Amino acid sequence: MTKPGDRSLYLEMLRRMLLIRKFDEAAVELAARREIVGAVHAYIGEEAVAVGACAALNDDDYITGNHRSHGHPIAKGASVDRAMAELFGKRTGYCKGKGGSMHLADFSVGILGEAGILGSALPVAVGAALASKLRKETKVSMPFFGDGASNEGACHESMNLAAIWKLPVVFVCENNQYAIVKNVRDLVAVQHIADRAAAYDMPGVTVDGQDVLAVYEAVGAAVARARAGQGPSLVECVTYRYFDHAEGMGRLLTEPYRDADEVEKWRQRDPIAIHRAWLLDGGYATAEELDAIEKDAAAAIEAALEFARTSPEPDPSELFDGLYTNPIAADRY
Amino acid sequence: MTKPGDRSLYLEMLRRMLLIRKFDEAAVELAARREIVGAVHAYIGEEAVAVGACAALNDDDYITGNHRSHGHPIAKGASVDRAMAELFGKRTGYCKGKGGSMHLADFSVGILGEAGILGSALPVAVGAALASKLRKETKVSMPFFGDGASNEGACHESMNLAAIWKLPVVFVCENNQYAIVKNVRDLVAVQHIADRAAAYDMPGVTVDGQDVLAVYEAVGAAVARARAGQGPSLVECVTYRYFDHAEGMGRLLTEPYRDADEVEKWRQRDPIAIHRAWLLDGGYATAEELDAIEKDAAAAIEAALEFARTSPEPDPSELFDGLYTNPIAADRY
Amino acid sequence: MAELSFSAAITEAIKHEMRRDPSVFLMGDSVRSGIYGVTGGLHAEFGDDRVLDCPASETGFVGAAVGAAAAGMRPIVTSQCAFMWVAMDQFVNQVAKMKYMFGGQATLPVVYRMGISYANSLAAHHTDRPHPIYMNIPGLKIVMPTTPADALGLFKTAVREDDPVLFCEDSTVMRTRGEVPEGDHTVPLGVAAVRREGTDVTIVAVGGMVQRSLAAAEQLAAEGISVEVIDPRSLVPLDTEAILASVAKTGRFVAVDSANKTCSVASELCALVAQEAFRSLKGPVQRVASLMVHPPFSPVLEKLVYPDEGKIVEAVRRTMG
Amino acid sequence: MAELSFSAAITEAIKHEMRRDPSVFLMGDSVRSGIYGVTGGLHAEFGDDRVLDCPASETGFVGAAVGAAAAGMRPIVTSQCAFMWVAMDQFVNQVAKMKYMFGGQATLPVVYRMGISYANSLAAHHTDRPHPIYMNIPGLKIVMPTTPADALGLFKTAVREDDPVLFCEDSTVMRTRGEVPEGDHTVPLGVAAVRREGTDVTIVAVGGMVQRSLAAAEQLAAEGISVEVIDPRSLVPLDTEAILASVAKTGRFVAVDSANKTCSVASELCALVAQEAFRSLKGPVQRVASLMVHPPFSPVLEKLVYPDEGKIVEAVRRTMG
Ligand SMILES: Cc1ncc(C[n+]2csc(CCOP(=O)(O)OP(=O)(O)O)c2C)c(N)n1
Ligand SMILES: Cc1ncc(C[n+]2csc(CCOP(=O)(O)OP(=O)(O)O)c2C)c(N)n1
Ligand SMILES: [Mg+2]
Ligand SMILES: [Mg+2]
Repeated sequence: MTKPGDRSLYLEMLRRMLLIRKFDEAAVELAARREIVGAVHAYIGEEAVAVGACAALNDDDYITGNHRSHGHPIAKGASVDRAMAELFGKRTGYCKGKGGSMHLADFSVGILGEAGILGSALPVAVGAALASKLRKETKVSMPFFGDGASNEGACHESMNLAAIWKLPVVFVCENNQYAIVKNVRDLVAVQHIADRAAAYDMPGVTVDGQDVLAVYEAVGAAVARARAGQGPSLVECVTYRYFDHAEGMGRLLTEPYRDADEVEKWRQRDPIAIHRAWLLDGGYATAEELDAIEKDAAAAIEAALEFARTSPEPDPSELFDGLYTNPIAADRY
Repeated sequence: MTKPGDRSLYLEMLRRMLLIRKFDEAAVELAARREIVGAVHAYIGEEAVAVGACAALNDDDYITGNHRSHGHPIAKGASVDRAMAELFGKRTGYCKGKGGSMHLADFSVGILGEAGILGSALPVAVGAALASKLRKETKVSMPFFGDGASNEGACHESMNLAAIWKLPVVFVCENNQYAIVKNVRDLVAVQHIADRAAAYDMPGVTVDGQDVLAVYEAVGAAVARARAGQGPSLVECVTYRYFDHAEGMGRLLTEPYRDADEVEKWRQRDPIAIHRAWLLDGGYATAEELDAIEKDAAAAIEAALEFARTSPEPDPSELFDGLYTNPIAADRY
Repeated sequence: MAELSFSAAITEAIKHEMRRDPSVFLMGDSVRSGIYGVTGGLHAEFGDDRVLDCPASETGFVGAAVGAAAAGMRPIVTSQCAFMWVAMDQFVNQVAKMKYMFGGQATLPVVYRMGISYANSLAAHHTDRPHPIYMNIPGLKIVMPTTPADALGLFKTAVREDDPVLFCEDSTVMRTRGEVPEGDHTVPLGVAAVRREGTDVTIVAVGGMVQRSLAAAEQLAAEGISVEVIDPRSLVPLDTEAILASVAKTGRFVAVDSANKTCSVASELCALVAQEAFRSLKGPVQRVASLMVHPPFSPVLEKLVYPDEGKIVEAVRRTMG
Repeated sequence: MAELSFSAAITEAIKHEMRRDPSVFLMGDSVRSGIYGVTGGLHAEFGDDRVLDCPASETGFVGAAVGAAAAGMRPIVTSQCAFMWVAMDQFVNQVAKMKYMFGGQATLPVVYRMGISYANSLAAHHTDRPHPIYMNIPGLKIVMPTTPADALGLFKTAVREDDPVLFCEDSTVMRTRGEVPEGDHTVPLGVAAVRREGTDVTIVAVGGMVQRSLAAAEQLAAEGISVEVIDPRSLVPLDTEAILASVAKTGRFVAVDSANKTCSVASELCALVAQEAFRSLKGPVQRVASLMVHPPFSPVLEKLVYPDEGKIVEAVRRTMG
């Protein structure tokens, strides 16, 4: 339940959604003009999911992400400076330039990293939850994954393991209804991905992923359950990506896969606009206050760009750094 | 629905169950005294599953099996001679000695082979069903797998693929309640493995696996559905293995995993005894007739043993045979 | 003779084979669309049943393809090697073993198109070069063309093969353009191509390394070192005779491979030559392969990982010296 | 000095490390029971939380182990290499890459016990020897002991390592008995053991091949050929110095590996020696490895597949002649 006393939380939600939006607007632009290289998968349109879900977590709880994961770390509290620097492959980036866009991580705030391979991080998230349980801690682990990734075997195994071991895991499925160019209806046999929770005797709910508070409440209930030792849950957030799968991919399409109307319809349910309106309606803040938050977010991303651009490239001597904790003469092999 | 007119089918069911029972009694004994080598996983106690399920199939329908798979090919109509010879590793065996106990196959009657790796044959079975659908045939594909194997990712992927493509697959889960020494309760989160069918929007039923007619009816309904183009089903057959996981494994146990009472309780529900009683009760045959069937089955296994024992070993020159259809100089590499 | 890109040559081969044989069909992730190149547009001609989009269930569809092959179809599966790790059991235990284990009963005409993508700033999860790993597994045939003509000819051969073929598509050659013969052009497996003749050193280079080796050879020619460059075209079967014959002539050997160095194709070839052409060798064999580190995202770092012209030139000099 | 079997030595090492460090725990298929040997009985001492049976969900539990390690635990995972193909993505993309890809943030103290079972008539699905495949993947450390003392000492080192270690247990040495030092005996990674000194030929043999090579050496000694047998003990890191020093002395080299020959450790070692010790070589390097075929069930056929004393002797003669 949302409480009037949570004003600062509600404003912080807006701020983080705006940070993600502006971060990814910048990322798409940078990629389009080849100022950054590699793949960029924009999270634009889906911000309420990461922000609502992470708002239910503590700093020392764990998350893992996927290829479309600039939003998750920002929602969890990562620095936009270091995230942006990573997109530039700079030494000041979270992964010192080793990871790039698809592999942000900040272990200091529980972000155990992102996987470019679908489903691959789910077992890792389950393992973090296992560690939490074995040490009698109450840390919760939250893997984010897409509708497409839900078809990987790793997903099944992870859910069953979490269920039989009653681990503190909240599986957050971001059903943006597409896997690259395929509609979820053609790839998943059930109506709601949350229906699959029944196969593991765990709660499964489908929630409006454009409503940050709805996500926050559904995920919050699952987190509370997990923290109380009652085991895992699956929360499916129905959302939408405004852009094509990855920057530049639109040009490669030989057949359209969705129509402009559909995109327009979803843009009318923009998560930031919805939350902004709710804040105004509820009298939580004035339009000026919200505009100021937006301006601050824009400034933070400008600063992040500046930070990233002026940061040094990694030095060739750093190539092998981080491969092992206790290095071997890897260049010998 | 069983029909009185199916007498010959009911008798054939008894015969095949007896063939499997006696085949595996022989196999266990052979393994115990090291007349045959390798692993032997007895199907004893579970015969009604393979026989009831395969009775619902045509010769050109497909099955795949697992490590505990002497029963499946025999139920599908394979020759006990060639199956036994394969357990002996002889050239006259189904796989010319290359496969052994865990890898029987007889493509001529749709037995696409058995996998020692849990879950590994399920995608293959799905592929056979895909071929059937693409060629507009009505052949059905039936992978057999255990409660343990149901936790493999391959299982999830196979079921979802079959469901979205509406393939003619009948997934037959042999829930003998144990995976080696672990009870299904500790490994699977749901009460019934059939409950997992809900995750793929396909019918899932749990049936008494000791009652060959119950299996036949449940599987028959699923086969009819598949043949009619209505897609896959999951049939869970609850059964029990009388012996330990594999011949010789009992000796290695450091903790008991089930108690003698439980085994005894299940032995009271022996599938062969149940079917025999039903045949007598229903007046389908006299005790003498049934004894004769049993005697014939015993004789067939004796003959198979003789065939296997007197068959030649493979010749060293055959080592590379069958590796490729269009051979390369594999010994060159 | 038409000029085609490498990628368009594969499209041509697929079309040709699908028209020729109704049991040939295409399956994989997003094959209807053109987002991974090559297969876009085929759906319009061949329809739903022959151009089948798959969910991200690689274990499922890699295995389904070989199952369909066992049941009489001839599937062409499209994917990236980076996504095939999740399906590794199906390659090892079904695709590669099924025929042998069942005494030869199965016939498995299936082609797996494996995109091998590197030098793209896609970071470690999307940048594998696992061909040596597949070479360690008996029962597979493995092709790695480097020219449009070979891509066309080898692809058609692969589809007509009755054994599983991994058709490796090196991302660094996908855009190469070149002449492609008219007619039903095919190229047999197991026959290497000599890309440049030479007398002082033999280089055998795999996939995209052929181009870099030719560039190195050019540079070395200026110094008076005559380099022969051999493109094996298929890794299994491998044209060992051509390789050994060249070394018998030159007496010096360099193997160039984009894969991680330890247990690479470069290692395999050097071992082969040092074992079977030892008496011809006038200098140490040389491996030029990727450093034993994951490809980092940073372009500044990533380019250090792979063999390049400079490293190849150095290796040739080492074996000369 | 106590006498222990190889298998009991691992049990001792696990017990020792679990007593020493509460963050060490055991997980895998049927680890409470003794059915795969080694771990039976540990549950009685350490209880449910530290001896965790897993379902047949290898992708799940292989990944969960590395996730638990990233979160501060020190898991020991028990399995068979034959069952690890289904979890290959977790090894390649998480266990091996996670630390590097995240710029070194992760610390991953996890040991994977890999049973490498062969020569058991278990047929192709249960008879893999994939260690060269894992060697091709940067980021892993790989150990393969051959004596009870090394099993004990290397296992303890593996548990204390802050990097992922694959601890390969060759089924053909599990029953070997031998002396094991008292006290907190450990063996460092990357230091080879000379199992027999010799002057004419160097054999480097992996795992169970050490015993077969020693037998061959014995036989050859009678013919007046003096063979040095080196057991690398860990494959990553590899003691290349010891190997090259031995070849510098003997001038002849044979590598013996149970793996499939193409891209095997034998290939890797021969390439290494032919590249770096070429000037010392007096004869061709020799690979003795498994034939490129799947292990058939038939014992008559299966034994043809692996290196044996006879094949090793022949290889030594070839390099001498
Ligand atoms: C194992 C694997 N298979 C295929 C891919 C290629 N791929 C990248 S993203 C993607 C679609 C993912 O869809 P979804 O999980 O719904 O995430 P979204 O992109 O919609 O956020 C695919 C198929 C991959 N990265 N990994
Ligand atoms: C992928 C894989 N993991 C583990 C094993 C080891 N194993 C062999 S049989 C078995 C239990 C199988 O249980 P179930 O599927 O219920 O079949 P059952 O033996 O009960 O008939 C296990 C874990 C295996 N063969 N393959
Ligand atoms: Mg999606
Ligand atoms: Mg079972």
